[in-house]
Amino acid sequence: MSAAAWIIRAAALVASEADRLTRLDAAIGDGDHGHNLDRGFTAAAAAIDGAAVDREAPPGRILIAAGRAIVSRTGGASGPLYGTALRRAGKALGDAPVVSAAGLGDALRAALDGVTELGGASEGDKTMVDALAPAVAACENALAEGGDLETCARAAAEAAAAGADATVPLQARKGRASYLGERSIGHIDPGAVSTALILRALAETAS
Amino acid sequence: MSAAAWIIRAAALVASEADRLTRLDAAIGDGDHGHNLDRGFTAAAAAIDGAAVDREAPPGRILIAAGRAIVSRTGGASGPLYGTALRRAGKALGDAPVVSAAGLGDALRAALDGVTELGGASEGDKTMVDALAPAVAACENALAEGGDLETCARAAAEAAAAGADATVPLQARKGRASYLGERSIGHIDPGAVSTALILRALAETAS
Amino acid sequence: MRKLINAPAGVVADALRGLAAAHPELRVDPGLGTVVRADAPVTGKVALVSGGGSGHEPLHGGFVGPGMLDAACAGEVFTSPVPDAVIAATAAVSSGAGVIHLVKNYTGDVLNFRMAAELAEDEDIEVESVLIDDDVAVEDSLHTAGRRGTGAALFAEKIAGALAEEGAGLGSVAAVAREVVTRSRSFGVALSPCTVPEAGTPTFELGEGEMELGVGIHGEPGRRRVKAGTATEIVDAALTAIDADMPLDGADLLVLVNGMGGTPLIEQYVAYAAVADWLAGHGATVARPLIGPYVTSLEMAGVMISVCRLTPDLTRLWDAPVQTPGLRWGR
Amino acid sequence: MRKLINAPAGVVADALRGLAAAHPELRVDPGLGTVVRADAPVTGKVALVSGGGSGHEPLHGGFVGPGMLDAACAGEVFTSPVPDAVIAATAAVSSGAGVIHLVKNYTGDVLNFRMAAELAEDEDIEVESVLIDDDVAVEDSLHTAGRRGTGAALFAEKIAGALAEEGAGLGSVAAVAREVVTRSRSFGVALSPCTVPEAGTPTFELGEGEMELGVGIHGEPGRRRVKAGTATEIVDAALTAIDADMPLDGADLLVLVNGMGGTPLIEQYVAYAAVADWLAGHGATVARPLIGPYVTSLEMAGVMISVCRLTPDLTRLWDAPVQTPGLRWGR
Ligand SMILES: Nc1ncnc2c1ncn2[C@@H]1O[C@H](COP(=O)(O)OP(=O)(O)O)[C@@H](O)[C@H]1O
Ligand SMILES: Nc1ncnc2c1ncn2[C@@H]1O[C@H](COP(=O)(O)OP(=O)(O)O)[C@@H](O)[C@H]1O
Ligand SMILES: [Mg+2]
Ligand SMILES: [Mg+2]
Ligand SMILES: [Mg+2]
Ligand SMILES: [Mg+2]
Repeated sequence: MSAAAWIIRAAALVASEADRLTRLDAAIGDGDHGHNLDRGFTAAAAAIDGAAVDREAPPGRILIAAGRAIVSRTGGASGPLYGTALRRAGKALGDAPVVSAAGLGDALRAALDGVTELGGASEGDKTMVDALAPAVAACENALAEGGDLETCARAAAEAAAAGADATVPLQARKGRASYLGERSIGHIDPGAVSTALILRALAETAS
Repeated sequence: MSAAAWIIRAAALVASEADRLTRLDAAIGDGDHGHNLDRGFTAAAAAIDGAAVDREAPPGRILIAAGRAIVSRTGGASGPLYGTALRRAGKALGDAPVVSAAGLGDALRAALDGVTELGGASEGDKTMVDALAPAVAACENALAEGGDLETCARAAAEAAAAGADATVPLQARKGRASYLGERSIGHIDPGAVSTALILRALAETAS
Repeated sequence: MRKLINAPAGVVADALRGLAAAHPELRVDPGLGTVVRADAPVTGKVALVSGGGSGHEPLHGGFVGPGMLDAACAGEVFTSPVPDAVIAATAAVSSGAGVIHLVKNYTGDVLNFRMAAELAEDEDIEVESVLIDDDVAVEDSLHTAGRRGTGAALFAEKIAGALAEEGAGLGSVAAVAREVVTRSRSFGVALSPCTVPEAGTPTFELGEGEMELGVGIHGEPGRRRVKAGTATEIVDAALTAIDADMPLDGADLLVLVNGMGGTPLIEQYVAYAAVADWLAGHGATVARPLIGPYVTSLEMAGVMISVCRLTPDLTRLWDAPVQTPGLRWGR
Repeated sequence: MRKLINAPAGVVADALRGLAAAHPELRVDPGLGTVVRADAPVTGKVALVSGGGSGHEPLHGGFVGPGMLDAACAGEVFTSPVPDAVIAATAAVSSGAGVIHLVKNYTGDVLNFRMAAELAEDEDIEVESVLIDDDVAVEDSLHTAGRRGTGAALFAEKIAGALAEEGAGLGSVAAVAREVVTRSRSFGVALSPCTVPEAGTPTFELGEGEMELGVGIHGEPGRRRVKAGTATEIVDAALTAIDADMPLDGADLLVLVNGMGGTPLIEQYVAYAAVADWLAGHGATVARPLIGPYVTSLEMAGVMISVCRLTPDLTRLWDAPVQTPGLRWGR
């Protein structure tokens, strides 16, 4: 798996879906999620593409650099959360020159732990955790069943997409949507949608 | 002719047409003419109806009191102009116990002089003068042809209405509409319309 | 109509009740529409009275206080005040040193203030009237009611107010007010109309992507409707019109970037960045900037740019302390 | 979208350029989004840093100056600033006496400021964070992200800023900021949505004759959509909600009637008249009123009411001189 390819693909997907993510955020948040992430992932991709990061560096290092760029440029709730997720994932990968299926499982688990430690959300709170947590579980399941990197990544992406869809009926208990109380019910969580998107980029580039 | 009846009838017509006058003023002015006049004529009618004015007083006195009330309560350009018109008309009538056709002619002429002295507008400037000046001329013509009070008043009212309609193609050179330059063309002047309305009230009550 | 009001006919009186409740240092008559310094008349001081239709807040009632106006008269929304209010305000502030009427050039304001001035003189109050007509959007002013008074009202009230506070005489205070007017120009742009509460519908319709150039402060349409531009283009249109009338090259300027009421401060600062760039590119210096909604047109979106070519004296008077609800600095 | 801007993505940087041009007494980095007192760090003084998403102007950048903030961080519109900006601002104002982060309670603000505080402590800058959460419209705050920070930010910045200016230590300044927050409550009502420039469409749709009760300052819908009410009804809804949470009977209040950005001052004064009536009818005294658009939500129409139960000390600190673009009195 090329961490650089993943981040660059994620940046492209986020850019093309930025307006939709922002619209979803306008419904139950403050209408900036897509543009926040676009800024952050563009910076991450630029860091990887530019001189800032050695593209030949180990994947873990690349994810740490991407995470730093995201923290530095995104702002909002999603900036620290995604930035921490990527940095933790990168740290879990360490200096391993290639990512194994098991390594991916560890990285995603570390990302989830980073998000929940920082943001304090649990599954069911209608946040990105509702996409990330099932993704981690699905990845670990696929791994237990002997799946390879591609299979594990695809399992994570599919579970994340399903998890995002499942946020629709939930009442938000974290993030801005929680201010709406019951009015948050019936809308999909934008951060869960973007998590699914980022993991789709992972599945598309994991081979 | 009962000056009190005229003012009270004028107040009723202005009240029922206030929204329309304001809409006309919104098109080329600042959207307050109808409500300004409504406030002023309501005050004038109240002064006549209330203890402020002796309803048995000579018509000239009643018009002076009405003019004062209009100045005191209307504001805007139309307040001083209509107030002065009525006060001047009242002064022209003096203490005569009844209004003759000739007296009406003098009163309307004095009103017109008051408006042009104060406001400096000439015919063709797209103001109330474009209704009032032809009204005075028509009244004087009718008088010269031996018309009675009712005939003279009706002639004035009809000429005022025609004069108001004739303001549509004019470019304003006085009042707020003049700021619009050529964009004032194609709209009727609200003050000319209200002058026609007030003179219609005169015709309806002159007998 | 999305307004925070009780009844359309009571907006001005209600707002004046609010002003009275918030500012015990002002004597407010919500019925008559007068706002007077509570310590008026100030012995020996030339008094300044201004006023006009409401809907331009904080102008004028918010500019009553030490260093600025002695009294303001608030008419109904966009409607000149009646002479009765002007006389009452004039009498309340007259200390015998004379009263200046600062009158924005609108037929209604001119006529109502003139009537009041005549009546005041009957009562032996010396009144000097100063006409404010700074709006260059009114072209061909010989064949119109003349230029409108807009942003220069704030400049004249502040600067003449400071000179009066220093103890200058009636003639000098009137002269400095006229000097400010002569040296000031304004131009306004609307991105949306506004709604007079009693009318209930917007003063004009503006399609998405359109704007009105050369508007006044009464919700009236402007001189021209054009495609909506960027802040830089809007500022260029306004300053080009001003510069054509009063060259700005080499001038030391007081600049007001004035929100029209519905445009938030962030956009006014975007506009000010463009103003600073434009002026720097045309050889003018901004000595004193002022950015905010000071001369508004109800909830109209848009901006008015006003400039005054300063002299050292005018700068000193601008900087002098002022203590009003709407403008406050020094001391 | 009727906005006075150049490009949606450049609004914040352009506005900061305008702020820099107008206020040489501030050191502004439009790219990073920091606004710092030009005389920072002030020797021996506890420094106050606040910030958050842009779109709330004059909050926070307009409150930087003597007697209030030492620095502000401006994120993109409605987007918390990044840690880099917070660290830069913190380092720029740190004199060694400690830095206070005044943080409005939004997940994004909390996380970005927390990251910055950790990094600042690595550089041996002592940072105390004070959380501002005054918005009673967020009910059931145990099962939400907690109460939002709104109008109390202004109160805390002004009052803690005054105490810091007096030379108090880090603990005391943080304590007074927390005291202000504890004693403050807010409630907002929207008569219209607003449009985030980069989004291009309104944050919600509101039919004629409807309003949103219990909105925050980010264009988000409120708790409930109801029939649009009169100013008196709106004020009653807001103050009833506040009073239920923090009884106002017998209180000596600092009251902010805050225009949301698109509501003109005349309407804010109409609202204040209703506020004064309501409070008088409920046994509360307004010791200090403040009326104006201080904590805005772009061009949203509406009003937010904030109150703080004063003590003699808090009143003294509120009255202390302040010299910022957005708030200025005394001295
Ligand atoms: N405490 C939290 N834990 C996990 N995710 C969160 C939390 N708070 C918010 N989020 C996620 O962040 C998303 C919003 O991100 P964004 O719009 O960029 O930031 P902001 O809410 O500051 O405007 C939400 O849709 C949600 O998925
Ligand atoms: N100088 C003037 N002479 C005569 N009539 C005038 C003059 N200026 C304005 N008017 C009349 O006043 C009318 C507008 O009155 P109104 O709307 O009540 O006052 P304002 O223009 O102050 O808002 C115009 O339609 C016009 O007929
Ligand atoms: Mg958001
Ligand atoms: Mg009018
Ligand atoms: Mg008018
Ligand atoms: Mg945000």
